[in-house]
Amino acid sequence: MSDSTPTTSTVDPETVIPAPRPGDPEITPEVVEAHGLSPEEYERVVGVMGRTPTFTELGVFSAMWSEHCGYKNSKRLLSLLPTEAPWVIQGPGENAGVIDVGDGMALAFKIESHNHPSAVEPYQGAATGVGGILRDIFTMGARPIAVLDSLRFGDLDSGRNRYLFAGVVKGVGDYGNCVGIPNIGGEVFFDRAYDGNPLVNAMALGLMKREELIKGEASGTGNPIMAVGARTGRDGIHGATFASEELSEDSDEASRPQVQVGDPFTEKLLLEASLELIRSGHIVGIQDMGAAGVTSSASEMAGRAGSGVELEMADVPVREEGMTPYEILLSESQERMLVAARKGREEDVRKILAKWELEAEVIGEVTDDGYFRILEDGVVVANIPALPLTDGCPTYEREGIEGDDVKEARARDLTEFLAPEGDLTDPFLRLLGSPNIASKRWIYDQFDTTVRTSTVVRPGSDAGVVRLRGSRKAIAATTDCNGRYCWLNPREGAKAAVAEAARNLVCTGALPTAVTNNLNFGNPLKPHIYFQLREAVLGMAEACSLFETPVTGGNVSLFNETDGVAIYPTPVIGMVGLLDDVDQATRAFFTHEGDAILVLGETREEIGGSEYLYREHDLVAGEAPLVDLLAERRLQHAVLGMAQKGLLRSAHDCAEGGLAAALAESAVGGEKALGVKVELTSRLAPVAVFFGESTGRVVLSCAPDDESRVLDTARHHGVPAARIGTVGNEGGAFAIRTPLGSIETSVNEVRTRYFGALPALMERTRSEEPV
Amino acid sequence: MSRFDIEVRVKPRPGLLDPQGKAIHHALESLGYPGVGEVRVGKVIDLTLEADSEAEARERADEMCRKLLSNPVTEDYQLRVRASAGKEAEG
Amino acid sequence: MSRFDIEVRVKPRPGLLDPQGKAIHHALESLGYPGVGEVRVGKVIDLTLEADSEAEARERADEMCRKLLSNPVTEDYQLRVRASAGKEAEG
Amino acid sequence: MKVAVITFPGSNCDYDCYHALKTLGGFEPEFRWHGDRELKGVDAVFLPGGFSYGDYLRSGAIARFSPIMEAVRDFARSGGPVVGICNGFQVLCEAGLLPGALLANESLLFRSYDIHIRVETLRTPFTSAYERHQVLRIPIAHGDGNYHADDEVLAELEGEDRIVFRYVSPAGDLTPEANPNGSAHHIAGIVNESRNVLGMMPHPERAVEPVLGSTDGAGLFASLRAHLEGALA
Ligand SMILES: Nc1ncnc2c1ncn2[C@@H]1O[C@H](COP(=O)(O)OP(=O)(O)O)[C@@H](O)[C@H]1O
Ligand SMILES: [Mg+2]
Repeated sequence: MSDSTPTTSTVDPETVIPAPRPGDPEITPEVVEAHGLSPEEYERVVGVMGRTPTFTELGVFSAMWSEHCGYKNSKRLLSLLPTEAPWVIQGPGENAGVIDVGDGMALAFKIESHNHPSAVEPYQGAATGVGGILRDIFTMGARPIAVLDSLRFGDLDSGRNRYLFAGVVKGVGDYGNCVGIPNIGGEVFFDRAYDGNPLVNAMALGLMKREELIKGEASGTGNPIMAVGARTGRDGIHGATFASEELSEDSDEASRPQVQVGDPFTEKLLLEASLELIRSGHIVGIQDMGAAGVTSSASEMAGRAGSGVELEMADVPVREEGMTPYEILLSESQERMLVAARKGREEDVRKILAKWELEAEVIGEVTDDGYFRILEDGVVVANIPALPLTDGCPTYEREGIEGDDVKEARARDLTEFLAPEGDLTDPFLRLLGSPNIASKRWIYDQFDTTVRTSTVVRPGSDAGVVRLRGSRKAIAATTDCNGRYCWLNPREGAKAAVAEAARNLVCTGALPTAVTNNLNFGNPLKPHIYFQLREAVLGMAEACSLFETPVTGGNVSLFNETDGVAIYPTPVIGMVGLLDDVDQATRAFFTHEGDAILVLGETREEIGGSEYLYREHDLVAGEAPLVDLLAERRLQHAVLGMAQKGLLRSAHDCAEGGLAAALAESAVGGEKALGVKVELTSRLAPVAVFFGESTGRVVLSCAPDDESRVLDTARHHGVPAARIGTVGNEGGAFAIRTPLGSIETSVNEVRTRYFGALPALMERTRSEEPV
Repeated sequence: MSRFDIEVRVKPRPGLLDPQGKAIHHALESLGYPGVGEVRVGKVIDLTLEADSEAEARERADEMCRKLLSNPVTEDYQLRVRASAGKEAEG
Repeated sequence: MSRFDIEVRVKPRPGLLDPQGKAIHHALESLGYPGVGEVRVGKVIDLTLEADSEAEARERADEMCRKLLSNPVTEDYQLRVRASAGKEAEG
Repeated sequence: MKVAVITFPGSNCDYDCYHALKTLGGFEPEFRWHGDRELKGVDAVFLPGGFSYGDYLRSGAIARFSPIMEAVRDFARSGGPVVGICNGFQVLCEAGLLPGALLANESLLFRSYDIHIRVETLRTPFTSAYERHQVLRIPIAHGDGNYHADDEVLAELEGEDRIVFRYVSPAGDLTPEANPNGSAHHIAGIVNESRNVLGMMPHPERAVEPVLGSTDGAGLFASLRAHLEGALA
């Protein structure tokens, strides 16, 4: 390893044609195919280069033009999303979106998927997923203040799914716990559609002073490029291309060398060192080496600045002997950053890193020729125009046609399932035992939720809330998506996801402010999948526009299929909201015996796509619940108004499991289990009233004296509202009645079912085959 | 039926990052031990097994390793089987 | 100076509760492996060390074990030292 | 009163401790770096929670060799109050400043939620402001909190009234469910023989403001403040 800055080659970049490296394979159609490039895309590469690429260059293109980095199947659709608002400081295009939160402070936030790595090695896959998203945040200059995780698995009666679930939860926990970032929420959903293809999406939020915002740009000709943090090993090579391929039977075997191991301790040091570095003024740009490692970080930094870079592979600190430039360029070793420093400040940079027991090495410099040039011991091995590499990836608009199976499922007549009347206590208790409804405490008890002493609302309520130290303000965040609705109707399902996220925020007392999203879909080359993708994006765009919650970033994860079967379309929405006064933070749980229970919004006879149908009848069918965005907006304003006036003792979004589940959660989720006595006048089928999942509803409680003010506020906003019952005593009866049906049990029974279900399901983990 | 002592050593696969090993290496260096090369940390699992023969014990233990005791994605294992005879002496 | 391979096996002291061992035992039983006796889980730490002699290597490694690699309150250790000679074969 | 908060590589509750000391008033907290060799005239020392050196090998095992630990040892020997919280407790045990060791939680899972602990003794610089057998609600967040010591040591701790906090039910009873990690004798915190070094797994610094859901940890800081004021007066 030489410690001198490599000198820019004197050759004209346009004419530098790297000679093939000894030992590199020849470029054949098979090699091109193995790199995930279609013959047409390869032609385009040749067009850009004006010649046949070297093997190293092919590797670089394959990574940058993968779906993961190049967004070739999604870019055109993503351009339909609303991205602007006065409070947006940084929209899509950077490592994370950034919004203004007042008082000179800015919030960076982003969601990212680690689905495929987690399918292969759940613990490391999830851990490195959290690591990656944290780096996306602190690379912007923001200190991470919270993480959330959005997870999907197949049903828990399979040992493999329990193994995946347990491993992912432990991975998410261990990493965030060690770095010391509180987990404030997330979601998990179990359905056979995710068998073999779990989804692991992690979201992070970070806070900075506005002026501390820094971008991933490599500007200033002659400025040194430095590799910072962990050394580069052979792990995760070609992870980017891998993340864009379908999983097949033998992928466990084939993908072994691609497992990346996370080191949260190094991440914590890297976090402190990076923030110190950014504040020091010694650097002009910084970016994490995420997917496609050095390749994507260096070329993107050059692309954004309109500059070029020249890197010497022999100077990259490596963990193993004999790594080829190809391997170094594509390694996805974790906990690394690429930094463009100011010329002459190399020593200062090294000193800051050394304080945190980390390394920093000069590996190249910024050039002005617009080329991404790679040297090995002074010999050029790759020389690619940077802009076409980062932005020239072909993008496709494909044919989208709705699948026949979906049409059929949606057209299914559900009348017969609406028939049951009378005592519905048993199905209710069974529903509480569904892992989709039951308490998720088993998960978040493994997460440090209180480190940083700012968590005001912990996981378990509608949205997490962290206060901003030194001000009255607080930030709320949530992730949401129901894949079943999205499968039945991707446009309505995506709208429902946005609406639910916003509802979760207002129920916590926060004003919905901005969105990040993770598009988890199957293979977009299939028309029915592309249809889902397009429809979902359109639905998301419509809802986000209307709610004035611009999309500031996100991530796309396609090809989530196992043996040709796709997951449900799952456009996960991560939404952040603001509270002007932390004391307005509202929780989902009843607090006082005798309080009035009210419901806002309209209950329709909708059981399509419901958890009730899935658990009781093993059926995913019918129309997804209708989403009335204007009504949703009125509802949001009404609830926020009530929270701001301090009228609410509790507010809870009504979602999976319907009104009965929402009442149960409000009754037992808090410190004490309080009884519930509810009388409904609806003459709709009781199954629909209790378990139907009509959107746009909120269950509230308030002091009896405030009931009329709550009703007035609702009326003022044009939101249907009614008092439906009363909060009972601790350990009391839990009763919901309609003229046609009833649920009668004790709140202690509800509590036992609700909290006992997931531990009981997972108790079996340790006694079963993990692999 | 005889009893066999099984020792399974489970180690991170070569090439994979071993953060524990890295931290220990660093600690040993700062404690002033020179000349320490790479450090790798694994698990050692001791158990006893009843079987008709050593071959059978080995076979069963090997299956346990593949199924439960090691994670084939990230770990390799080594197996040692011996007839039980009180404490082994080693050092 | 020669290079030595050091293998340190750190095991929970006898009598000490070993929840990990217990969990594995339980899992093996429910996977249908009969005849499994007590399971104990420890750590194995591999490192290489430069020293003038095997005796010196052993002495230094022993000190590392006492100082850092094991906790005498809860753990015992066993040490193996051999001259480095490429890969060991075992099984 | 100057209080040192030690930052090891991987500490992540150092700022939380600092913030609690600052917010509660009466203290002048200052960070000390693991590589420092001197405490520089402080009146008390906090070893905060976190994952020093990633908790690799064993929790606290590597941190105890940090240069600053020599100074902490001297400070403790001279009777200065030292509080180790969570990872800090683990470091104190590894360093031999407190007896015993913290093993993996019996469940083998990281445990993070509010637990209840009972104040067992008021005869420490850290608990005088509480009432005897007062039940506190305080968060825990740890994977290795299962206190272990041999029977002799446990008898000594019991006999010398050195068990400071025990895990209990909300009503204050020693029920099995109240013990989150399998700790011997439900131990959540202990002091050394001279009663000036406290190690505890729960996080009092996370329970000092109403907005965080509990202020039950504030008594520890109040006790320390009173102790120091007494000592300085
Ligand atoms: N679903 C999406 N909606 C909006 N923007 C997106 C979406 N997915 C990705 N983006 C934006 O595209 C940009 C490039 O993707 P990025 O996620 O940075 O790749 P990486 O995996 O390296 O982080 C980011 O700014 C990101 O916010
Ligand atoms: Mg990124």
